[in-house]
Amino acid sequence: MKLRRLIGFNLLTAVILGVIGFYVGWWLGSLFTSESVAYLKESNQHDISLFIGYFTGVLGFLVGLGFANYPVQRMLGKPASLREKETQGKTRYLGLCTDHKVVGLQYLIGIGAFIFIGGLNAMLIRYELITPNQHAWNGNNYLTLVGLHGTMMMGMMTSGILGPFANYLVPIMIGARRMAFPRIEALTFWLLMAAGAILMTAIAFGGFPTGWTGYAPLIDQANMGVDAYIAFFAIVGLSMCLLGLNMVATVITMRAPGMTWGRLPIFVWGQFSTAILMLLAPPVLISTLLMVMLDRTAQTGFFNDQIGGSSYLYENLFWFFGHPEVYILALPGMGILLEILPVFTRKPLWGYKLAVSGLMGIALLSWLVWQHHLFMSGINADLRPFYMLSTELISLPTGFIFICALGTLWAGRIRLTSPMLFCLAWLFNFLIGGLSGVFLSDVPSDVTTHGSFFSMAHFHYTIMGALLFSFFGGIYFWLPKMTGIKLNERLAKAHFWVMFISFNCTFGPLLVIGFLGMPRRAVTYAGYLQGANTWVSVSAFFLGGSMLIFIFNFVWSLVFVREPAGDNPWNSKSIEWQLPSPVPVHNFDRIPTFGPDPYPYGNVGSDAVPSMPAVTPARPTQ
Amino acid sequence: MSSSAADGNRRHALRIAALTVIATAIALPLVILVLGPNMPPGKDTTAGVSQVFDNTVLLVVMTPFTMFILIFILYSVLAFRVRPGDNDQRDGAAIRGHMPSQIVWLATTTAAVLFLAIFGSAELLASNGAGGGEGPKPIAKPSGSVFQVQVIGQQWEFTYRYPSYGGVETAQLVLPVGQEIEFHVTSLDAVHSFWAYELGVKADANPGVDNVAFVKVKKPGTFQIRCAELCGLWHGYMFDTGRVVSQSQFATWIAGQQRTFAGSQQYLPKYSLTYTPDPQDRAG
Amino acid sequence: MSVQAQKIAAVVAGVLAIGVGIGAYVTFLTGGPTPYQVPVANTASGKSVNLTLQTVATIGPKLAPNDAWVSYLIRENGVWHRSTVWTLPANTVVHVTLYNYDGQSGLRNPFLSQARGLVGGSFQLNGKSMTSINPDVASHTFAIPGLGLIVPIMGVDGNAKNQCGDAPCNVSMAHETITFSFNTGKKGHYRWQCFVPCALGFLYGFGGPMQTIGYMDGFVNVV
Amino acid sequence: MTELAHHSTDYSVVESESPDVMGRNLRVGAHLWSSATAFFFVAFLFTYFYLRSLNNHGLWRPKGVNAPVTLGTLIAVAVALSAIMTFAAARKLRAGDRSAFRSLGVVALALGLAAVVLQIVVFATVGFGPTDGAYASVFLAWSGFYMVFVVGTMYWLEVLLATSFRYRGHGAAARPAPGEASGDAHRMGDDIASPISLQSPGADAFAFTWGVLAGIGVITWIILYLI
Repeated sequence: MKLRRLIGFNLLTAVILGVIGFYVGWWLGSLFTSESVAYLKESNQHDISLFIGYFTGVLGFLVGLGFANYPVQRMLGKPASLREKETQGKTRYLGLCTDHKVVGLQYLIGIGAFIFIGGLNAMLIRYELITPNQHAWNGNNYLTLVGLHGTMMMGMMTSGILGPFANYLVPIMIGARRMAFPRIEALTFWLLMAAGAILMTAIAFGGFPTGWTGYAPLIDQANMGVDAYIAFFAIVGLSMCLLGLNMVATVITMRAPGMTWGRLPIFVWGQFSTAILMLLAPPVLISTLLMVMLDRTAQTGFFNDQIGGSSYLYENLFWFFGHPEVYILALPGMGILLEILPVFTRKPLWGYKLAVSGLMGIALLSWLVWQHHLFMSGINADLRPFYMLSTELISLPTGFIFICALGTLWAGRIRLTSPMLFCLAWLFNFLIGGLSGVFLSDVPSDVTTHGSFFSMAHFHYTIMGALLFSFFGGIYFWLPKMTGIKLNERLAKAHFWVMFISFNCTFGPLLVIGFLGMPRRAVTYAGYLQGANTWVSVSAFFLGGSMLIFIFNFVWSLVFVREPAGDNPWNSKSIEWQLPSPVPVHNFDRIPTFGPDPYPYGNVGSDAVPSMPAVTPARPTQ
Repeated sequence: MSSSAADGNRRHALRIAALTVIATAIALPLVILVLGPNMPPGKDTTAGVSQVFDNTVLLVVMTPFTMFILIFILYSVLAFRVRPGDNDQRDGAAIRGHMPSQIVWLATTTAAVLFLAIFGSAELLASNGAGGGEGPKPIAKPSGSVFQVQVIGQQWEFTYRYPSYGGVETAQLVLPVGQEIEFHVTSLDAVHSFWAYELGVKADANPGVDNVAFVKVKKPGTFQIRCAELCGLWHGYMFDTGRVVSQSQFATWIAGQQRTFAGSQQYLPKYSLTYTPDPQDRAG
Repeated sequence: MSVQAQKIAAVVAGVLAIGVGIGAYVTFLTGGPTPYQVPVANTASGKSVNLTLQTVATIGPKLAPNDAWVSYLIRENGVWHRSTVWTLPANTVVHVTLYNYDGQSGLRNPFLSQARGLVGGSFQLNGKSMTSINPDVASHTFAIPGLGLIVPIMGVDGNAKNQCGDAPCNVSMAHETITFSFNTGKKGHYRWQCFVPCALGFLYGFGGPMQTIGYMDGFVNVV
Repeated sequence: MTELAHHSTDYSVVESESPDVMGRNLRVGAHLWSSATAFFFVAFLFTYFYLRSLNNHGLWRPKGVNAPVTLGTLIAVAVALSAIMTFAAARKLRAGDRSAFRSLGVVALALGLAAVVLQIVVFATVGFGPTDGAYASVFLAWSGFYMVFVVGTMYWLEVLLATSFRYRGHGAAARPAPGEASGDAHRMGDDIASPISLQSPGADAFAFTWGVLAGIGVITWIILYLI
């Protein structure tokens, strides 16, 4: 039995099969010859081999994890299965497991690791920018670092909250025992990990100079390293699409009795609106990247103007995905914000309907704005007023989120715990991010800010300042529930203050630097900007240091101290806190029935007693 | 809710309103008189002037909202937080919304957004595109005569052609002062972006595409040129310094250029708005 | 071994592993060509530097991983090396002798077939003084845009005898000799590149060797 | 994370999931997947009309780049017929006629695979290559990736048929052996009560998905071959 476990379908087998698969694919690719790929001989570029290698490698990896068992069985007509009964023991975290809580924690660790790699790249970029001239990273490496940082963050953080938190919490919050498609849920995670490994191989093939946007025709022209970017983003796109599909289906079909749409926790609404975008936007990205792949291998001419293609085509297709993408990054954070605020203000969510319409409104409007990334490109110049309007309209639903947050703070009994601090920081950062966004949405001022460090600082305020802060808020809030162990609150607050201050010291000045004329992704800059850039680099290193505080807290609390958190340390009233920590495998013994009020906080009269939880699901017998 | 608590909340609301008004009253003059006029990219060109004005208006519209949100958060955290050691376990008041304030918020934000959109569009048309790339057929263009300059992006250098001087191509960008300039930006390979910072001009250079931008420089001087779109290995080194000179100086300079580059000019293709240079792709 | 000790050991091992990983990553990124200190000759007419280069159509497997790529080579005390990062003294006249063994590709922008920024304003092509060449027969250019320097390099005629194969080539093979001088001017860190789309098999002929330091691109440190 | 690892639930008190949940999931999932598929091809649709309208250097569709209309029409017809068949088959199954479902399904499967074969013939015989202008690029990429989707969908149909054939003897209360589903005897699977009970919703979901994909196929045919 033990031996069987060792040679069975697990991570070890997966890695071995993945590597074998890669080399088999590489060899297969080397067999391709035809006049349209004659360029291979004279350019030393093995794009075809590399693409096929990546594809077969991922295939081998998934087979090794055991993802092939089920489809093959089904081909033979074996019946469908609800899900494998979860194997007990630590090993289930190292392989294919269909328990949504295990997948959630796998996501937390896996994505966390890749976020820190992306952050390391950011540190290296800032190190280069201490001086106005190239001094640290040789040759193409600076651009490669920029590309790796952007691509890694964009690819991983899109699932950064839906992966860990939504996978873990949404089924519990809607009173279900599982996601709608548990195997697909596991698949999305392992696809993401495979993709991350692929992106890391870019440096082995000469890196890529295209940044995370990979504009054509530069991407057609670049060295082999860019194939890793293409494969990474295509696989991440697939993972995102399936994750979104699973999430939407779960919220639609798996809700418990009494959990009507009007009673969904706002967190679930945030994930739901995100999941809709995640379902529909990535397919466009995937087909775009497949076109690029064909341009690079079969010599099609989608983005090559000299055989009838167009560089505008890529910009249109990419941003048609790309703009929903950036709201995929913003919406789940809003969900976490509005979910945590009531707990620590001890008040119901203020303006529930307004918040929901805000989330859905953003999701809807995000489809109509993509050409504001192309204001200076000369595409449809006559349409710029329309895109200016649609872009600025987005600040209305965003304003809903703000007014709901402010209303929830109003007259509450605010407890400044670490999750609460991260939420307040979210409000501040996203305010700055939103205001700077107005400059970019307004064409005349966009003339100067477009493609400068201003726009870079802007989206770091909205993505890092909002998404990453709510990510950490979520970790400090829910990790006790997920692991049953308390994180050190003092260290948490230290982490917060260092991160918050150094974050603003980093990106606040960058807004100004952009206004003063520093273009994005340029390794050199004008001498008069050196002082500001050095300051930014130093505070960026502090920002990196704050992450070390977090890691130390994480390891210290979870490995050494291991202080039990109890079932409901925050005295929250939402359902997941009524379950034992950590949540048992099947969540509930009997599916709960939900009451009318998702946020039963607050006193009706000044002399009221602490109110009781709205739902009391039967606790699993231990 | 008991009357005492209601009175308390009314007092808080009045305080927040007062603070917001005061802060806005203090901030607005500073924004209009101090910050606004010093907004980039400077007032030496028509495009620059319109952008500075635009930035100032945006700041003015933003100020009250920013003040309100910041003061509200700060005040609530200070006034409503539970002090450490306060063992009162009661919850906050069960307020689930407040229709009037929701309506007011929606109305004000909508008004601001619509104003900004209309103002931005008007400003865009009034200022001939404010120096931004307007594609091959610009809708907002200056009346009267314009001086055409072509900007050719290539990996990794900008070169410039002056059609009104026999299409002479030069390595430096020199412009006559007080003259309405019409930039025609195009590329021979990857996507570049022509950014003349002090002029307040930015226009992407796409292969096989003509992108037009207008600007009029008021006084002589120099300006920095950067590539603002990632274009490959030497993107970070694709910068240069341009000069704005008087009409007469310009005439002598361009004559000099025509003499200096006589050698290569004979081989130049006829001036056109886009080029499809040989060798074709993959030929090498 | 107690549980606590095991935990500590595991954490320490993890930290070490990550540290090694980061170290390897950073070393990989910093690694690359080491600058070649070009020797300075003190002649009667003051300091002067001699730079001897050759350009070849295919660098060959001996000198580079990408054997089919076009490349510059530099002669370091009698031996040809593939190094494109050089250190030159400031305010010094550099005499460049360049042997081109590559064929004729043609410029995308004919304007760049005109020499700029040279001492004396002209260069010698096989001893003949010129200021520009026909862009269609250009094989490469040697350009340091930061110093306003650009020199077009004539390509070898396609049906000339005894064409050179893989680098390094020697003067017995068909080649064009270009000599010119430029002044390094003030201290700085400049890039140099080729403007001729000579990268076979890449879109616009501008990928691969044209976008990789060590082939058709490099740095000049003027100190 | 020992608590997590050693945490255990008493399965005896865990009630089993109601079987129609899976059917509902399948139907919803089919709709969502179809919408994602549509967005995948929207990119190609946009590409077609955008490049056609630009017609850079007159290279949208040079002389001699002609799509094989006859073969294309045959593909479209095969796909459409197959989709209609599956709708009929699904109705039969809902009426409880499993043998009719099988026979119709087999025909639909054959038609779908025929479309794939025809597409391969098109690629082998088409008179232009990927470098011959933008239309050629769009044509080859779009029809190629469409066939990838067709193959995947045919796999689903094959799954339905295989299950139906395997259990053709059994009544509605067929009970699989434990672990049979997961295909790994060492991973126990708690299988649904009866594999037959999933057949009808599965067939409905499949018919919808295949119907949408066939619709996309007809649009593909109109755009690539007709206009």
